Amino acid sequence: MIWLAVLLPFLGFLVNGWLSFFRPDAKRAVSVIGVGVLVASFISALAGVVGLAGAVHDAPYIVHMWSWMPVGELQVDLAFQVDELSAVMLMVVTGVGALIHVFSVGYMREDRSYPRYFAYLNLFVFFMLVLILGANFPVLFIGWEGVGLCSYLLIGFWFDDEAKATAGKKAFIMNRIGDFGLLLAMFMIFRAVGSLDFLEVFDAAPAAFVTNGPEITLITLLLFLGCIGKSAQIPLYTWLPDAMAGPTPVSALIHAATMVTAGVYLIARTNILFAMAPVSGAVVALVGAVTALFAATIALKQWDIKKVLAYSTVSQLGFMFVAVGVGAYAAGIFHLVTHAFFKALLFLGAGSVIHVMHHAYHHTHSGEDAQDMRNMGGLRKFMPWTAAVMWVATLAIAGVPGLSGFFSKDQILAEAFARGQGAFLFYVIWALGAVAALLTAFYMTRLMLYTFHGPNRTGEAEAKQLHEAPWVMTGPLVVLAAGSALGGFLNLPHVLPGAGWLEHWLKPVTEGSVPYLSEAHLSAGLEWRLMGLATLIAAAGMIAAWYFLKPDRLGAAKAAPAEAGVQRVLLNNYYVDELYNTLIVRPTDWVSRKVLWRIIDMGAIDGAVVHGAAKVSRLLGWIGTRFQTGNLGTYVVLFVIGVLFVLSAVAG
Amino acid sequence: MLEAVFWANAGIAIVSALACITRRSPVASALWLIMTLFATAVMFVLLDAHFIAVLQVMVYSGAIMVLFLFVIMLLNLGDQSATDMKGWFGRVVGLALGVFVMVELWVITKVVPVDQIRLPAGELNRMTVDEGAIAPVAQVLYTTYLLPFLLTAILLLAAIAGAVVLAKREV
Amino acid sequence: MSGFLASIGYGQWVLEAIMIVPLLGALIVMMGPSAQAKKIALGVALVEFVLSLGLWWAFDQGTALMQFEVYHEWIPAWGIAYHLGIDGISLFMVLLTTFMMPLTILGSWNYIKEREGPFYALMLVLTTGMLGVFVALDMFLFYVFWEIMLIPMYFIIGVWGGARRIYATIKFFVFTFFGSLLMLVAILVMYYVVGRETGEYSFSYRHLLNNTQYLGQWAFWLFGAFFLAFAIKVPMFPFHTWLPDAHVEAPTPGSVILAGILLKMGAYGFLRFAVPFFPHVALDPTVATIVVTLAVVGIIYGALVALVQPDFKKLIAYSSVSHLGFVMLGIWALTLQSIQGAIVIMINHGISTGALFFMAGMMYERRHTREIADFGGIARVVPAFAAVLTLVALSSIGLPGTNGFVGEFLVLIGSFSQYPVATAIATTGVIFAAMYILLALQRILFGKLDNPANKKMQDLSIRELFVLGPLVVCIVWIGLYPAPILRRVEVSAQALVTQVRGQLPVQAKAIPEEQQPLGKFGDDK
Amino acid sequence: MLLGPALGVSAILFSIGVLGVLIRRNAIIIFMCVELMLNAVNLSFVALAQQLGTDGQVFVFFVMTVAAAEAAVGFAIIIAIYRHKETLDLQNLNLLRG
Repeated sequence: MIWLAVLLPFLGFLVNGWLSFFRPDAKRAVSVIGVGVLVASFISALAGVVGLAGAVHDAPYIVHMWSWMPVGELQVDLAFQVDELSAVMLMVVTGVGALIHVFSVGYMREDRSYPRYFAYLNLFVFFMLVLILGANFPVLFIGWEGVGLCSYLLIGFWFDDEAKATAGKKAFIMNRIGDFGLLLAMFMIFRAVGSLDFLEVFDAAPAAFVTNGPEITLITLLLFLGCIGKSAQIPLYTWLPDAMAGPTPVSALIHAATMVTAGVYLIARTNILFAMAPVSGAVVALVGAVTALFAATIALKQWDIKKVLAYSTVSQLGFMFVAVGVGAYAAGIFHLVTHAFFKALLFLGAGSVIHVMHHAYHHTHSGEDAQDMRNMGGLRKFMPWTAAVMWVATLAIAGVPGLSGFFSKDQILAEAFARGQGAFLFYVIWALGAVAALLTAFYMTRLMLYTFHGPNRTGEAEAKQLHEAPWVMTGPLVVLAAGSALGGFLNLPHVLPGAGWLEHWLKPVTEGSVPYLSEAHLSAGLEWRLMGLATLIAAAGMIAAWYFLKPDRLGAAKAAPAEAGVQRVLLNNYYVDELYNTLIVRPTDWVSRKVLWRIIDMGAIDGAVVHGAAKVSRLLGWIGTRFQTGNLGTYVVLFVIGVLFVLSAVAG
Repeated sequence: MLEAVFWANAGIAIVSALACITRRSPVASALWLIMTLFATAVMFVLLDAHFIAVLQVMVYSGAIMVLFLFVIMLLNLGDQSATDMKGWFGRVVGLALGVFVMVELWVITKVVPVDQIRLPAGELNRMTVDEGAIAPVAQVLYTTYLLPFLLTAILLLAAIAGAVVLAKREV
Repeated sequence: MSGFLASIGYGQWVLEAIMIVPLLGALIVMMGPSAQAKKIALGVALVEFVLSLGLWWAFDQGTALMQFEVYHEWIPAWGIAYHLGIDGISLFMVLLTTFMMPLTILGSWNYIKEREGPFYALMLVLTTGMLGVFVALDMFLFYVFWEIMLIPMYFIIGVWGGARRIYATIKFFVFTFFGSLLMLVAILVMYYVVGRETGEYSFSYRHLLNNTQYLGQWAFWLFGAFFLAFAIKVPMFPFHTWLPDAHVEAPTPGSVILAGILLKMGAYGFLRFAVPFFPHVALDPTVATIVVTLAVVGIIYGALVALVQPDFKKLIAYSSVSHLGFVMLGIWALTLQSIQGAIVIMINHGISTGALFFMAGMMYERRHTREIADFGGIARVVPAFAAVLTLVALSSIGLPGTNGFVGEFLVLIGSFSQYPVATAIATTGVIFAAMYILLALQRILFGKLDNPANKKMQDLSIRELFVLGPLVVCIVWIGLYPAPILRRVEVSAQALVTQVRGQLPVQAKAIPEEQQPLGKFGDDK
Repeated sequence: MLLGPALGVSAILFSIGVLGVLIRRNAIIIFMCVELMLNAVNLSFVALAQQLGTDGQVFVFFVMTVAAAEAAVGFAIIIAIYRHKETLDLQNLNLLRG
């Protein structure tokens, strides 16, 4: 059944791709196929997972398709592996994916490249499924780069806009930097273990590597480099905010719920390797925590509604890396799942807002920015459903008790805190995370206030056009809202009844790493206290936002004054993009153009050596022509001299 | 006796050759050259090459040198007044090189070992007496050297054609 | 299939047939009417392809011995024979050649407008020359083919090329000839030295290969000569500067063949001759370090220079330098994976870069410019072209699932055990490759469609689809299911590794004990 | 036994021919000097043939034939040049200049 789940989106891609060339107007057929394959895929995945849950076996279920790269020792099969971890991912990807596909039907209805959009989206789901189902590193890598490709195509979906195409390219290249790490890690694993199959590598790892040795540390750090690229962590995070150039459902699906979490998945998948390399684990957690805080600060000052969510995603991914870095793999996956719900919801909600705003501005032919929160305000009057469900998601991400985000984020911070007893560093990580959580509550409340509350700043004429999005868009929002609200029950804290279901479910995957992880246990009292603290943090952030921000006083974007000081630095992402441009992009271009091409290629090799040799032979030829006087007498004299030489040679 | 004849003719040949290269008039040069060729023909006879001697007189002194004179007359070069001799530098260089060539050749004649001589003295003479003047040459020419012989025939043909093409006025 | 092939005695005549068919075809093309030249040539090339296709089934993948051998005395007095044969290494070079030729001829359908008869005749002669290089088992014969194929290429660039074609073609010719003359000298030295030592004067590949130990102190210099000849052909940095010029000035079919097949000859030469003949020199630490360094430099350098090229064809040309760097790295790492990977890259590069050059040619036919800056936003007007170009470009940068990945992955994973640092640096090539290809894609396909001349561009015609279709199919097929290719190459590649490593005192770690030589090079006939 | 003297005379005649070629500028006279040199060589051939067999004489035969051919073509060229340039002075002829 599982292969059907993978194959269906691919068939959808083929059919939609075919339609995009030959029947670009067949939107109904495209919608049916595009959404249909996802729903069917979800159902077959569900069937597979139910089968897995019912089966009594320890080993993962492996589907061999065919032998891919059989070269001596290296035997790579195209094979899928269904186990507890991939089952969770499978549900998230097909489930959330199906909802986003439904939403897209409404969102993209009027786009002229509608079939192409669904073709890409189906292709993305296909690659994502390959990524999470791959039974070895190379197959995972197919999905890994495949989703990057789809991300590239979808970010640059409206490629007539140079900036959007550039954003796609940036995403791909930054991902490739990460992929470089992943590739090297694969090479090292192969050299050490002689295989790239997950099962074989993880079975052999305890014997093949020295715990905390340099080799395993290097391997895991390289793997983490791959995750940094894919999951937009410092320093390779700058592509994700730019990726907001794509259609909003794409941001929801790829850049919030699924693809960007692939890094977390990879670490959870290779948990035994990371567990054997505690240094790498600490690096992962530290990078995650710093990213969480860093991105949260930037999110504070963004005006573009999607940029806020983008930095929020970076920040939340940081939380997940904290979890997998400290060895709380279940907590990381837990946050991944809940984040998929509430962040997809937030993006789709923002999408429906943008959709409506764009409509309004389009109607009046106004050139205003439909994504700038300064142009919104008071939208809850026009879009009550959207406002309501987005509040659910906001409360969830802010960490209001009872909602999904509270449980998952609290678990991560608790796990980090618990490890603080072993090393002080983890207290630091915990503190960074706590501050980031505070900021999260703040900027999310800010987003909601500016968007849905206060007076409307859209404009007189435009306000008449504002209305609730169609049911095909709000429907998925409601489903996701239910997920955001109730997702926390997947993995309740230890102190609550029915706790740790997800942790238990993932046990077969993570138990290999248990012997290498330091024992981290919190007393029930401490756990309660941390939960209380988390509640306080969430409340403080939201109240502060409510208290400090005055949506009533905000002006529309065109009238807004320029930002200054720290605010400007935050608005411009700490000028990191400019820094990269100055330090890396432009020097590379300069070296390539001026040094390598002009000086070495054209100057040294071609100019000096090649043309130099040509010039020398020409010079010799010129000298030769000097003897060519054309005067027979001279020739004869030379000839006789030549004869004399020959004669003297004969004479010895 | 034979040696005396040889030396006499050798002297004639050398003197005539010198005259040939020093006379101002091409006609005179040509006539001196004919003289040399005749003297050489005599030497050929003394060296038992009767057939070649005949050819020398007929082909060289006869045909080719007539051709020379013919061309000289045709081009009206007979009464050239100014000398075509090179200047003193050219002459010194020429003389030096010429002497060098002679020395080299002299050295070479010394280098060749004398014991390579195979035929008993007078063998060729005996063959000529037995078989006639032409047969010994013809024997080799038409057997061992048949292919080169045919090739020279073709060469001559090509030369004739070439000469016609080159000298024809309207090409 | 193989039963049918055996019943018609396929193995006995196939090599003779594929060598002679293009020559006969060239004669017919020359004598036939000029208007029909391309049709005849296409027919001949298709026949050739079908003929050679049987090799796929008839090839025995269980042996490293030469198969389908053809042996005729040529100049017995000097030990020269017309001796052909195929093993796993040359099999796919032959198939690649016969596969590319019909496409190339179809691709030049509208590009070549004058002197069609001679052009297509030269293409067919070139086919024989290239095939000859790949199947010759006699060093003298090899050299003859090596030079024969130079001549048609010289004319194809020089007569049907662009504005600076004379400069380019002379550069191409002189570069290549310089190297190959040195190689000729080396071949002659081998002939005499081996002949003197063994008493048997022969140009036979096997005879020389089995007696390389007699070369002694000559080996270094002989290797140098072979190295230069092949390195120029590959081309390795810093012998590559003929390539961009030749590519840019060559007509589309010329570029395709140049990139698709001719460059492979250098790499093939290393695999077949330079490395097995002189294993001690080739794997001498100093020499290996230099070669691997040059390969890695080529990878990075080619990619970086490609990044700043304004001319699309030049960009592709420099990307070839980068790709062939991977091949060289793979050859020198000399593990089973890396050798197989190198061969797969050679196939891939022929397909992907061939396709890129076809598409550059199609752009040129429509707009008469190759400057990337003259395009932009054309994905809107030519969606099918854009889709194919994107796929081919992705294959070129080695996206997993396309053919490019399989080759690069195998080379890198195989090389890593031998040269970890160099491999790590080489791996950064995947980043730079993405940079230059995506930049070019963006500037050609995406952005505003602001050049009015681009608004009327025609999308791919049926003929062009027939040119690109097979290449696209191969890209996906090799990307997802390369196993049939890998299996056919495996035994020969293993034999090569064993033969070369076997002559060295220290066994490398990458070759486990149980992998004994699977095929020994037999004695000469 | 005239071999030695004959070779000596041959060498002298040959050198005189070389000298002539070197010091004269008239094409026809140079031509004659060439003939002189050929003749000197013929003398050597014949002298050696006396000792080594008739092959030498055959060679003289060939030399003569070639000389005849050469004369034919040579005169044709001379006449063509003369028509073109109105002179046979090699100093003024530099058509061979590359």
